[in-house]
Amino acid sequence: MTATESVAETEATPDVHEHPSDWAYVKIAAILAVITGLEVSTYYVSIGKVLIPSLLVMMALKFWIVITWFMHLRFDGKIFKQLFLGGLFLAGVVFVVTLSTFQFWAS
Amino acid sequence: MRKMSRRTSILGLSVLLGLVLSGCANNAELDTLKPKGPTSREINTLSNWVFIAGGVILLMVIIAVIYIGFRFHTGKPEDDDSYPPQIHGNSVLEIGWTILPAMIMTVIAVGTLITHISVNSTEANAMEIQVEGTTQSWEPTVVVVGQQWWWEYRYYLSSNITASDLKGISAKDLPPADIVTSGQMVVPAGQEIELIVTSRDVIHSHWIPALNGKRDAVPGRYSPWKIEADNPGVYFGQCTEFCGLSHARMRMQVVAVTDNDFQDWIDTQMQPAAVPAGAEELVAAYRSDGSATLPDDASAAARGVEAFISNCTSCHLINGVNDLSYTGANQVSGAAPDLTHLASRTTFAGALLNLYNADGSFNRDDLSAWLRNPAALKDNASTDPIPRGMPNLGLSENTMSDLVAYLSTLGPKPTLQQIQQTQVN
Amino acid sequence: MAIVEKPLSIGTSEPVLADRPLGVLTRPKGGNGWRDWLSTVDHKKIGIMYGVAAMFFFVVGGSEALLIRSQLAVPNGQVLSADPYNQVYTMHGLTMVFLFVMPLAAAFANYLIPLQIGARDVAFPRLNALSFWIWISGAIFLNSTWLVGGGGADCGWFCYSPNSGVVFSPSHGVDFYAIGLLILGIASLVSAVNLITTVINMRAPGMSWFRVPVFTWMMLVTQFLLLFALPVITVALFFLMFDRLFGSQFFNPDTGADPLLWQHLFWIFGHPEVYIVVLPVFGIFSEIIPTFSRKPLFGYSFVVFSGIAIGFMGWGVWAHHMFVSGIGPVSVAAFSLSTMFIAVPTGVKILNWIATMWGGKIWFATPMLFSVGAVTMFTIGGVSGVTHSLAPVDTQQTDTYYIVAHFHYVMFGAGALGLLGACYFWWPKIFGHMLNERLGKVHFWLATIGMNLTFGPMHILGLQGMSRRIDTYSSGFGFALWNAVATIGAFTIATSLLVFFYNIWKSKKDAPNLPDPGPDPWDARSLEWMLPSPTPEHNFDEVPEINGLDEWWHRKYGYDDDGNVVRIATVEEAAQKGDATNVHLPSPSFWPLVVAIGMPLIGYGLIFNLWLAVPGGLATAGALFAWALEPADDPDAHHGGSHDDHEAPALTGADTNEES
Amino acid sequence: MATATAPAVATGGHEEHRTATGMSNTKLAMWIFLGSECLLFGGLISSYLLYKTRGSGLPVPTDVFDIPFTSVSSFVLLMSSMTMVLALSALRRGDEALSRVWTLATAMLGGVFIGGQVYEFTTFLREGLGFTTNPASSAFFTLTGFHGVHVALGITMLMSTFVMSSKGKLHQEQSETLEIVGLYWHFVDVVWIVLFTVVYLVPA
Repeated sequence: MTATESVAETEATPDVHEHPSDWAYVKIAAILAVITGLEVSTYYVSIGKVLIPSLLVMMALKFWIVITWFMHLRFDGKIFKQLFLGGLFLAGVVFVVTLSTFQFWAS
Repeated sequence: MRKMSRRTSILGLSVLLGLVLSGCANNAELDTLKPKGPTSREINTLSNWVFIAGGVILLMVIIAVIYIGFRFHTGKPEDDDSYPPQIHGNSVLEIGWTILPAMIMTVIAVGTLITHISVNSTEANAMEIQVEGTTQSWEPTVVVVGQQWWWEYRYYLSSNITASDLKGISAKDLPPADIVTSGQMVVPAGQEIELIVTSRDVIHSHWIPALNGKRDAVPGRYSPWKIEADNPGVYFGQCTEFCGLSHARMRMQVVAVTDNDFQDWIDTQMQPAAVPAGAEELVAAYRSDGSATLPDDASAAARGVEAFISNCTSCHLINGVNDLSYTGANQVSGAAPDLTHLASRTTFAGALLNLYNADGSFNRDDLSAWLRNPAALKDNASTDPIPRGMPNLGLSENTMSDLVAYLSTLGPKPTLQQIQQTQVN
Repeated sequence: MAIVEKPLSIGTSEPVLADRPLGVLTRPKGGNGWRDWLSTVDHKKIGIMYGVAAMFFFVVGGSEALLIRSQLAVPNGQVLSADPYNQVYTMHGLTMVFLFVMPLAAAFANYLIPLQIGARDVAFPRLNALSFWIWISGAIFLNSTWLVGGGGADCGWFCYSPNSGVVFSPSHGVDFYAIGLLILGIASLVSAVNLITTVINMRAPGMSWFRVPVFTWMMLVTQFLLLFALPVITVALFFLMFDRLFGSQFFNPDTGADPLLWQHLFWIFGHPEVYIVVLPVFGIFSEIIPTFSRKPLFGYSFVVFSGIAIGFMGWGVWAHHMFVSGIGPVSVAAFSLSTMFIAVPTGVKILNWIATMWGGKIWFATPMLFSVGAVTMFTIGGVSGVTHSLAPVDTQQTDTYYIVAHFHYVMFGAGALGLLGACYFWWPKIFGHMLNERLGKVHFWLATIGMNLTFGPMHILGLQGMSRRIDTYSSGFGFALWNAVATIGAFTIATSLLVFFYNIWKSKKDAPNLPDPGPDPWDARSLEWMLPSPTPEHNFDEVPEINGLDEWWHRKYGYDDDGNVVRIATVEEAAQKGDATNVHLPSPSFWPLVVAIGMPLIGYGLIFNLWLAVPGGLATAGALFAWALEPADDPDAHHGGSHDDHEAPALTGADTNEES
Repeated sequence: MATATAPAVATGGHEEHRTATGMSNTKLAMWIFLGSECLLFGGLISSYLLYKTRGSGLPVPTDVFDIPFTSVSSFVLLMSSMTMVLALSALRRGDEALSRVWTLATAMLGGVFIGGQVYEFTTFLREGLGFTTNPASSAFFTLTGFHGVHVALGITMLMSTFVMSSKGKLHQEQSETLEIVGLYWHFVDVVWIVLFTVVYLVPA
């Protein structure tokens, strides 16, 4: 679009990028399915102390895959990522602190 | 601009004058700037420093504004083109006045932390007390329970109770205490008293400004706090967390006494209430589920016992009368003031009203008025399905005067000095 | 979101012809009296409506304040009994925060942001109208509790549980509180999304971030605070509503709930809310003080960064409202320290404003008086704020009148007075005539003296031990003198407000006989002053190319070889004429109003009878669909009278770059 | 006039006006909104975490969870994200028919998830865990209920785009509309990713 390109001289980052192929999306979905399978398997297989950390790591991985690939944060303008991750980060910090004041982690 | 400076200086003067006046005001029983105990004194020292620092900074800013206003004031620009040099900023200055306040705040922060740690630490100060003839080592502790709209103080003398002992217990099911009183907390002077603050309904806040800052009474929580009075005396307080209708009328007092007087107080409070002559049979029958009637020539106080049994026992407790059958008050909070030693206290209705007149006589007028229609003296919600606050019982004048006669016998009369020190108005 | 609104299309050569909207309401054409106001999507008209409504609620909240002060004027006052007192002070707080200060700031934000960034309108004009209508319906809903809810909410604006539960607050007041604030929250959230998008995306060519006027900057920070704070209070309000209406157990301590959860959620919102109130005023100071000092803002980037820093740090201090609630000494210490250091960026701002005045040529016109006065009042409030960031000291001060004094110095002394000063400053831009200067100065002095008489003594009262929220006090505590003074002060403030209203009326009446103020009566610095007064409907004839900070000032003035300021163009030469035709403007719409009307109905339905919610829900949902199907621009519409969007645009650079 | 010929408004979807960042307003607004939603779900999740063991003697949600069942419905929702992204991809290529198929599939997978949630809630209710039972149950139903409402709104939006497409009003050029609906849909999915782990899988 000419209008867009013409303003590239401001801080514009043109919204032009290669989208992954459908096959790539299917492969990503398969990876997500596998991780979910692993997560669910922890319900049946006792893995002891590493349970909660590994669950959280797998959760974060899935979260990251969906927002970067399915929501295109990987390809899209940086400002989207900043806005969304800003909210996410703020929520994380604020509520971790809140739970801490209830001595939540001690229990 | 001249106006502005005059106004500002008048304002500054009036604020200063006000601070001075507030220091001299008579009867300023809640004054936060007149500490009467070590904790409040520590807080006061810290606040004095920050008031001075803040005042100086504030004064400097105001003087700067006034000075600049005078010096650079030109009025409406007649000549549009006369512009002063256009200065956009100065990084050195900016960084300077970022770092300088940060340094000032760091100093204040260190002082704050030191005071904070000290205010929140407790000392081991067990004292020897006699409880029913046996000597106990007692870490002075009072469980403070707020409810709409009065304070209960529970003393566990035979065990050193801590907040963690109570964790998970509802304040409505507290373990039985050795002494339960309301509106007035009696403590030994010169001793640090641990408080365990909780509530039976909504959030209240317990505050005796002369002795320490406040601590919220939160239902489901047992918050530690402490108070200590340097000398025997009476220290006033007021609930400071909005708690509904009669928040303004929820008051309390701390009565600090000598160790000897405190031991005497324990001794009398540990006794069950004395039964007025002529009502012994009635009370004995009531306690054994039997029946008995008063003699025809029974005194007013004895008739008052009967009136108490038939009108008051669904909420109030008198040790020695209905303590065997008492299961808690028919109130939202589940509690009403323990009346066992009512007359040994000098206030009632949430430390709102005097139980004795300043001349030392029993205040029949206010107590009668209270029994006649509590809501006229203190707003409450006694008409809800379950009452909050003392309901209007619709008592006859005769019943009321009997009750007053009985209530005035409950406990030894306090000294005239104590009556006068604790007068509320 | 089903509402996918197309961005403004300006000067299109080939308008998108969409289908006619559903037949219920034809797309209004605008320009016909009251219907124009109901269907307008013009940010300027919406801003004016915010302002008018906010001033109305200022009177409401002010009357409540006078009732409070009358009751407390003497010991054992008899004006209000406990129950009405509790309702009045609760509604006073809610009205002043949510229905006066915030919307008055929103009024200026709406009016000024597009002008300051050189835009035609906000990014989503219809969503902008939606915000306003939802806000006004929430405001009416909240106040309707006086008539249909059995009195106002009686739990304080902070509404701590469990006192807010049905058992302790049996009237419907608290239901109106919860649902009313939810509705108001939707309005603010929509507005935040809209304005953030506007500032990020609608800046004129060349307006890089460090050329954005400080008012717009501060409003942007404010909108971010709203964006992130509102969801938190939303959660809390839903919990409260579910507890009260459906019997859930969020705040019932008897079943193991913790009342402090409410406090955390409330203050995670409530503390940023404080900055939501004052940051816009910081922006206003930063516009007015340079203008009347005839100097650029000292340390622009530091003022901007300290505003952003305040926005960030505002998220880390909420529990200082809970120092005495038993959150534990470690938490208290942490929040005490974080609170202290928020004083640093605040101090930086104050020093920069003072430095701006230094070496200037100061003209104490009414807006400048208000701003300097408000900065001073803010400093007093800031210093008293520092005193209670010290947790041990705060245990004596919290919940006393000392706190009342502190936040009124901030919210009224800085917030309200700053906004009133802004009224004087931008009045000619908005209405095309000046407000009377002499009456303005009377207003300022009365308001400032009144405010110091009212809130100054409260410092003393608080230190004397007078608790907040008490409806009466005994004569023995020594509170009588200063309460009497405070009450006199409150009536002085009320008088000053009457002077302001008289000024509005008189200035309007006198305007035809006075010289036209022109586009730039104050010799100001930012873009809105290059437009004719009042601002033409289409804002800019052509979107200006931005070459620097204070663009408008630099179009008027340059420097000679010695670095002295010289005029390079008169206002008449530099200003836009406002006579452009053929500007394509967004079409008005009734749907925002209809969506908003449904919301209070849903609220009444939840409280009284769920059947009532049905028409409300249908109205809201139906209007949303109709809205989505309505074309963003009605091809048949004529906008702004003479503007005809079918012609090829006569504008250069109105929508695209000159180079294109 | 140079401008007169500049296609400031393209014919529909990719309305690339001059924006200061070059990003579309609508997409920017959606991301801003999603940033705000993080705080909403953050509040709900942390409230649940705080309350999850507070049962006042009655059952709490963790007592009645049916992990295998919830795993299946989580998987369904996860796969709906894939179909969503395929629908967008198809529309971007101009394959409107295929896009409609995937859109419908997404909405149906969402519907299956909602159905699962309704089934789960009724089971819990039968097992004595109601909305008003205790703080744990109130927090659980509110959290998952809010998520469910989000899914339901997403389905409504998906069906609206499906209808638009069927009526021939959603072409390649308007793919941004579908993309924005998709953003919302994926967000609802990532929220569930967090919920499933934190609420269901992490042991009490």
